[in-house]
Amino acid sequence: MSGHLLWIFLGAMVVNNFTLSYFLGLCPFFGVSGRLDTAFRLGLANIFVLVITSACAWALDRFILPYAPYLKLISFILVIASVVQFVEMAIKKLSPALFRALGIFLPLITTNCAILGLALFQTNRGYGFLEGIVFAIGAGAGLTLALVLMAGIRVEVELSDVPAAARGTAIQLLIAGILSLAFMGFAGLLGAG
Amino acid sequence: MKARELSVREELLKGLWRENPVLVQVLGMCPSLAVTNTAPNALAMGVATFFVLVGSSFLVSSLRKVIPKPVRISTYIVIIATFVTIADLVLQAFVPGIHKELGAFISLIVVNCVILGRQEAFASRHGIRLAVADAVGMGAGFTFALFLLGATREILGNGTLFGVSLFGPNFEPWVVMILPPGGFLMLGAILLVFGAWKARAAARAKAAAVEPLRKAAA
Amino acid sequence: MSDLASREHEPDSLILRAAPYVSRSLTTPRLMTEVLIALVPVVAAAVVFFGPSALLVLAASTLGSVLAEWAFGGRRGFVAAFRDGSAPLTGLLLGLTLPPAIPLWMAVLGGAVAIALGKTVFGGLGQNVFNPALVGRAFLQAAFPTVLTTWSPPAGEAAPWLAWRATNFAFPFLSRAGVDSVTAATPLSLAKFQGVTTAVPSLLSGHTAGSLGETSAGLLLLLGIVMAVRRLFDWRIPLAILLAVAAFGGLLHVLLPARCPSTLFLLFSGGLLLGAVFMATDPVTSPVTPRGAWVFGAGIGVLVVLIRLFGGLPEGVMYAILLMNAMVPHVDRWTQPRPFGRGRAA
Amino acid sequence: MKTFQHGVHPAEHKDATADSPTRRLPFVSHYVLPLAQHGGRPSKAIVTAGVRVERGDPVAEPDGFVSTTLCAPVAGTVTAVERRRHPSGALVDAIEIAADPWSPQRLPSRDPLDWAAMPLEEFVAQVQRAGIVGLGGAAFPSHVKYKVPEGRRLERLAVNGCECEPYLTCDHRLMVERPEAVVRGAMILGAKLGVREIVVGVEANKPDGIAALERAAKEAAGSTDGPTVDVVPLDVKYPQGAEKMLIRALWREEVPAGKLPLDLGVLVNNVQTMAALADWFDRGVPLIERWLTVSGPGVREPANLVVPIGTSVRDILHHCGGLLPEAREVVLGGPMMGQPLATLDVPVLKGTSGILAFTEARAARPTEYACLKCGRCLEACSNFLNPSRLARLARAGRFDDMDRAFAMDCMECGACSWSCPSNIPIVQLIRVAKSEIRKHGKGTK
Amino acid sequence: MSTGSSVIVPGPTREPGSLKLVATLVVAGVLSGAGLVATYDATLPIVQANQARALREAVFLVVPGSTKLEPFAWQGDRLVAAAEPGTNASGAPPAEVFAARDDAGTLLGYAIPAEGAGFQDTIRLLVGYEPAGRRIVGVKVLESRETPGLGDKIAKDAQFAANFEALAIDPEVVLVKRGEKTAPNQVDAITGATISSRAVVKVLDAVARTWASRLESAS
Ligand SMILES: Cc1cc2nc3c(=O)[nH]c(=O)nc-3n(C[C@H](O)[C@H](O)[C@H](O)COP(=O)(O)O)c2cc1C
Ligand SMILES: Cc1cc2nc3c(=O)[nH]c(=O)nc-3n(C[C@H](O)[C@H](O)[C@H](O)COP(=O)(O)O)c2cc1C
Ligand SMILES: Cc1cc2nc3c(=O)[nH]c(=O)nc-3n(C[C@H](O)[C@H](O)[C@H](O)COP(=O)(O)O)c2cc1C
Ligand SMILES: Cc1cc2nc3c(=O)[nH]c(=O)nc-3n(C[C@H](O)[C@H](O)[C@H](O)CO)c2cc1C
Ligand code: SF4
Ligand code: SF4
Ligand code: SF4
Ligand code: SF4
Ligand code: FES
Repeated sequence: MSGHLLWIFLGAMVVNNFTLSYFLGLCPFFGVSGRLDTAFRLGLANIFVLVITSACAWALDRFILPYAPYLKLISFILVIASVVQFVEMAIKKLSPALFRALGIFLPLITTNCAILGLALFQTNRGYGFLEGIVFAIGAGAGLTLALVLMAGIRVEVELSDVPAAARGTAIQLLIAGILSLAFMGFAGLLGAG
Repeated sequence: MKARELSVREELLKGLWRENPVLVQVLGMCPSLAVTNTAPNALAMGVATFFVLVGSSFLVSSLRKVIPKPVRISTYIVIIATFVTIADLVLQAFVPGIHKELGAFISLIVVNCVILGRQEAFASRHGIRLAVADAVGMGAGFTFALFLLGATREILGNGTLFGVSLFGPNFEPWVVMILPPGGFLMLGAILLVFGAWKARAAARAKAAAVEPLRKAAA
Repeated sequence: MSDLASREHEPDSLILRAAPYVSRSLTTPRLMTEVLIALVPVVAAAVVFFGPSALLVLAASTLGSVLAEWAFGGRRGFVAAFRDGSAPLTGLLLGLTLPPAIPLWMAVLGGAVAIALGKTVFGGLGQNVFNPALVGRAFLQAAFPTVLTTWSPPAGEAAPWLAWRATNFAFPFLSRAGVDSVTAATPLSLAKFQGVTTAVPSLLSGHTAGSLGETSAGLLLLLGIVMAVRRLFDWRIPLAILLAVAAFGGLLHVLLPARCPSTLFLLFSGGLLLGAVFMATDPVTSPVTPRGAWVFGAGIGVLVVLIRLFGGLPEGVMYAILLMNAMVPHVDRWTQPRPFGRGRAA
Repeated sequence: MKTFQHGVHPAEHKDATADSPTRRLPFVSHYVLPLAQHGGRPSKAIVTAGVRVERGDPVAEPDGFVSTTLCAPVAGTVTAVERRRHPSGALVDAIEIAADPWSPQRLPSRDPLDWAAMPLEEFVAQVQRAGIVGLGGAAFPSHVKYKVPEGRRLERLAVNGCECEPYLTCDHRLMVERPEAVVRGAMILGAKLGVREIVVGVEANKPDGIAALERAAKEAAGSTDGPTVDVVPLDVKYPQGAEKMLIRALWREEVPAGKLPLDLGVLVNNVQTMAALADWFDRGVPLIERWLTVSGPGVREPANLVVPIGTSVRDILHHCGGLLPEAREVVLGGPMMGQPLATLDVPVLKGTSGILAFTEARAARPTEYACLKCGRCLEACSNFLNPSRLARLARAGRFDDMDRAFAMDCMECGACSWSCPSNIPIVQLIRVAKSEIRKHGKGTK
Repeated sequence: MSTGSSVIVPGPTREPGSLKLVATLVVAGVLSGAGLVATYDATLPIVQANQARALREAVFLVVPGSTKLEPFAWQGDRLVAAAEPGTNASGAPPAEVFAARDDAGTLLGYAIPAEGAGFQDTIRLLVGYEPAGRRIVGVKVLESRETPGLGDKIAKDAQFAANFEALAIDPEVVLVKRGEKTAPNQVDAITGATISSRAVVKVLDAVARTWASRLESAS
């Protein structure tokens, strides 16, 4: 069982990294500033929201959707956004320090595709509650890893004389492509090999 | 609003090329990359997005006087999600094969930045005619870009276009192109070519501007 | 006085140049040339073990790199392609990581991708984040996975040493239809998929299947020592890699003897030594700080062991180096030395 | 053997002059004394054209505390007080003296001063009166260093005999030929300031200098009531002579960034400065001449010379057989930190330690390649900076980031540039950036 | 670029007109709900028919000769009738295994969905199992993201598929190099895709271990 959970975790984090293999959360990935701490905190905020999302999606899938399957998308979006906002307010009250560290990112990510993608993948795959949480943490760790790597590389690239034609998004896409090639090395990790 | 008359024709064309949502604005990356490994998938995704975009823009524009500001985004999302669900169900019913290939990414149209962006930036501020023209232009531009991406990836990655073999059985496909890295690399390459082309055009324009001065000096 | 004055020479104008006025004799082209020279024995070994067609593959990948540098290198392209020596070095190193039977057109393509995607889009020499040769190889491996995981036995085993490999001559962009060549498993895939470990002496000598330049561990080890002594690279990196593989692999060998082959096998098989000596040490894509070199090397070592023993692929050196390349900006930042006269508190 | 961390070891090129005894340069016809000879404010001229001066007479007086006296290097007539070319290329106020061809040009002399009896204030004034500045290169007025602020104490005197730059051997020859003057000056200064330790740091490539100093130190032991002089051999490495590195080498202590050696209770002075102190207090000779090395592949007859301050570079080179036809570049100072000359018609200053001429082969601007991030510069930098990153930031104009990366700590020693296989002018880039940072009133402390 | 930067979630607000806000949302919700339900109802039969057809085809493929299927679930220690896939009739548990019969109603075997970790991602299979012969009689790959040209041969390679026409499950299902199959419980690997082949074998073996005894007791 714990092997299975480890596989879910590593699968979402590196083997099928949410960003580099599933193309989720690309907007923050390409938009992230070159600052390491921002990237890292954005990643943490993502993990946080993903875990909440996973729990919400599990509950909705379990208790509501059997009766109204056509509400899947709408309910996911609205419920996740509201719960995150609610949690955000709670954190603000309970731990202003944590809020300062993560808070500013929360509204930014509540409706990005990684969040919705997690909810959809998790229900499509029929993960249970615990599996869902592990999946969320793995996916968030993968997003964080990708964000942090990209942030570091961007700082370097800013100091380089990238040809004019490649500047901007093109070079970032190509870097993401190379990173994605490199992540192929994790294929089959803990799997059937 | 009356200061500069917006023409339907212009709105239609701008999304297709000058302000192409993928190639110029670089929006909606997640769906563009995830499902463009073949031309049919790309086209299906493009058409679904087109449908959602046009439908939402139509509704949002017609209801723009009624929807109060504070809840407008939530309302847009409800509207968009409705159209996406409809698109999802329809695809599932009529092209189950493609629906299976696209998987969760159809649902992810909901969060496609292009769609909400158009509602907020355009449909909520303009009349139905212009809003629909804008949506059609943007949707067509999005579909075009996705198709470009899907077609190049399928041709290189599989040696086929819409499943039709182009180079004969001995072609050695570049599998990478239909794998995830291929999505990043191909879009990167397309943007690079665009960038080089734009840089060349800019340089030529500058040269043209300087030419008379040079002649005068000589 | 005047006769003395006429003996004197007075330059028409003096050159104004900032200090320092002395420099070490080592220059970048010379560094590249020395590494190229160090590769001569590796190329020779490739020819010995895989026959003269090895030379064709190496020439093809080098050609691809040089042409791409010339075409895409912008204003500096010509200089870069023909003077500083880094483009041919990239092409040659790429060639040494390819399977002997690869179609030549793929080798040319790989060399070109290595330079175009791995180097010039980043702004050229010195500015790339990832090891260009390995970017080229990773691209080829993802594009043509079957070809890149199909190995030939050493020359002379299945066919005469002098024979050409038909697969090398596939027509550009086409596969080698109809040619059914003899294949062999590398020591690592034998170990992974059949549980057979190759004996250390054959690993050291190099008479096994594998990439053109990777098979002879003994030779690579020797060259590594020579290059370290000549200060061509930061000796900490290969040392850290080997230590990490030995330590982590050794630990796993003790804990899970069924799954993990012996440490010596891990050290001398696959591309580990080629990667550790010639690729992880690429100055451009490795950390600048001395402590960073240790971290970088250790990271590569651990990843190699993880991928080899727990991943799907038999070999992970290329991926380990590329992944750690991506970490280099952070490693450099974490290991930034403490400036003189600034205590830890500062 | 003691040394500091990092640093480089360029080829020494000292053989040409290390063993040749120092000669005295014959007098020439004219001497030019720029008033800006030292750190701090330029001196003020107290003579006008036509005035007759004797050798050693003051011709300019200090303009404020961080300034010093300037004395006539020869007997003769002031021919002009006007703007002349400074080695830096700028036009500056200068006094020109035509040597009196009939004068015997005797060195001034008087009885020794009773320095031990005079109050520190007066001692400091005497040093200023003698025009003594740091002869290790920076030419910072020495008396300023000796006037210790209220509440501070100097406890250790480090005499700098490293001479770590290639080619230069004048300090070396001074230690071999006049070790007693170096020891005497150090003992006077040490006793006067009440330090508890006097150490001469000498790089181990000067064994004869070390031996001579040790002998002189033994002979002079007990001649003052201060401590005796210890001679400490150091590993051969550039920039050992930089004062913070010398302190690190001798005592394994780091002067905090942005602070002075004074903060550790240390005073660093060059060996020639010590000899100059001895000459003044024992014999009444102010600082009117200095020892320097003429060398480099472009010079016909390399030599160590004692030259009057103000002698023109042309005259000195002429005395050394002139430049070779291949010579293309003439530098004042050492090859690592020296300053290029646009013309030979500039005078030698108090701080000039060498005149080096380089030939075409060496002078051609080396092709620059991209930074390989090979890390050689990092391992060269004894300040533990990241020169490669600083250079790249400088190229990108990111001066704020450079400030944050401690660019202001750079002492511009040039070790990084020397070590760079890509010939990147790292130290030049940093120097420009530093002035840019200063302009904006920033600078990490 | 992210879409959600200004999402305003419905909630109590003290501003005047809050009634209107809530009303708008309610109206939007109702309209959207109506649209959805209408589409859902219109497409549901087609979607279900598609799904049922796909399932039937798969089952009939992996259990050759079968023409009818019957869903079951394993509860306690016996097979119980399960919901027809595609419908969600309340009460019945979701189907875990399908009994496959021929026109005459004779039980030919079972089709069992199963999954496991492949080279790239999870591989989902439908396994045809014949309890009488204690052997696997067919395998269909329902879903895999294995590498095109390599791992995806598990779904396309006829020679590989031939392994499963009659694969004994005793003592265990094992993988051997291509061309080395000598015993009925061995599977010839796909050259160049050993890992994917092994993943399939692992899944098959796991299916055999869990289901063989269950189905034996059931039939
Ligand atoms: C503004 C200023 C004030 C200084 N004050 C002192 C001082 O009080 N005591 C001292 O020992 N050195 C003092 N110095 C001199 C420096 O410590 C140092 O010796 C001088 O800058 C030359 O060093 P360098 O040749 O290593 O660059 C001062 C320097 C400057 C620029
Ligand atoms: C890079 C560098 C190298 C130096 N090397 C020497 C040296 O070898 N000998 C020396 O006397 N001063 C050297 N200096 C100057 C010393 O830092 C210091 O200013 C001097 O020793 C103080 O003595 P002074 O005031 O008598 O000149 C060097 C300075 C720098 C920045
Ligand atoms: C890009 C790439 C994709 C691969 N995809 C698969 C795959 O889908 N399935 C698989 O079993 N092996 C895959 N491999 C693994 C290798 O082909 C591996 O060497 C092979 O499984 C070993 O089998 P062999 O012993 O028959 O050569 C892939 C390798 C690479 C480089
Ligand atoms: C010791 C050493 C190792 C090198 N290794 C590589 C390598 O593995 N791959 C490569 O493309 N270039 C290598 N180079 C060449 C050069 O650094 C490389 O082309 C740059 O990465 C291009 O910017 C190496 C150079 C040196 C000096
Ligand atoms: S002047 Fe130059 S050589 Fe002489 S001691 Fe100073 S740094 Fe060393
Ligand atoms: S060269 Fe001229 S100036 Fe020099 S010593 Fe000889 S005669 Fe005098
Ligand atoms: S020595 Fe030169 S090439 Fe090497 S890292 Fe420093 S600046 Fe770059
Ligand atoms: S010049 Fe500055 S950066 Fe370069 S080595 Fe010297 S102190 Fe370090
Ligand atoms: S489209 Fe994916 S985060 Fe915006």
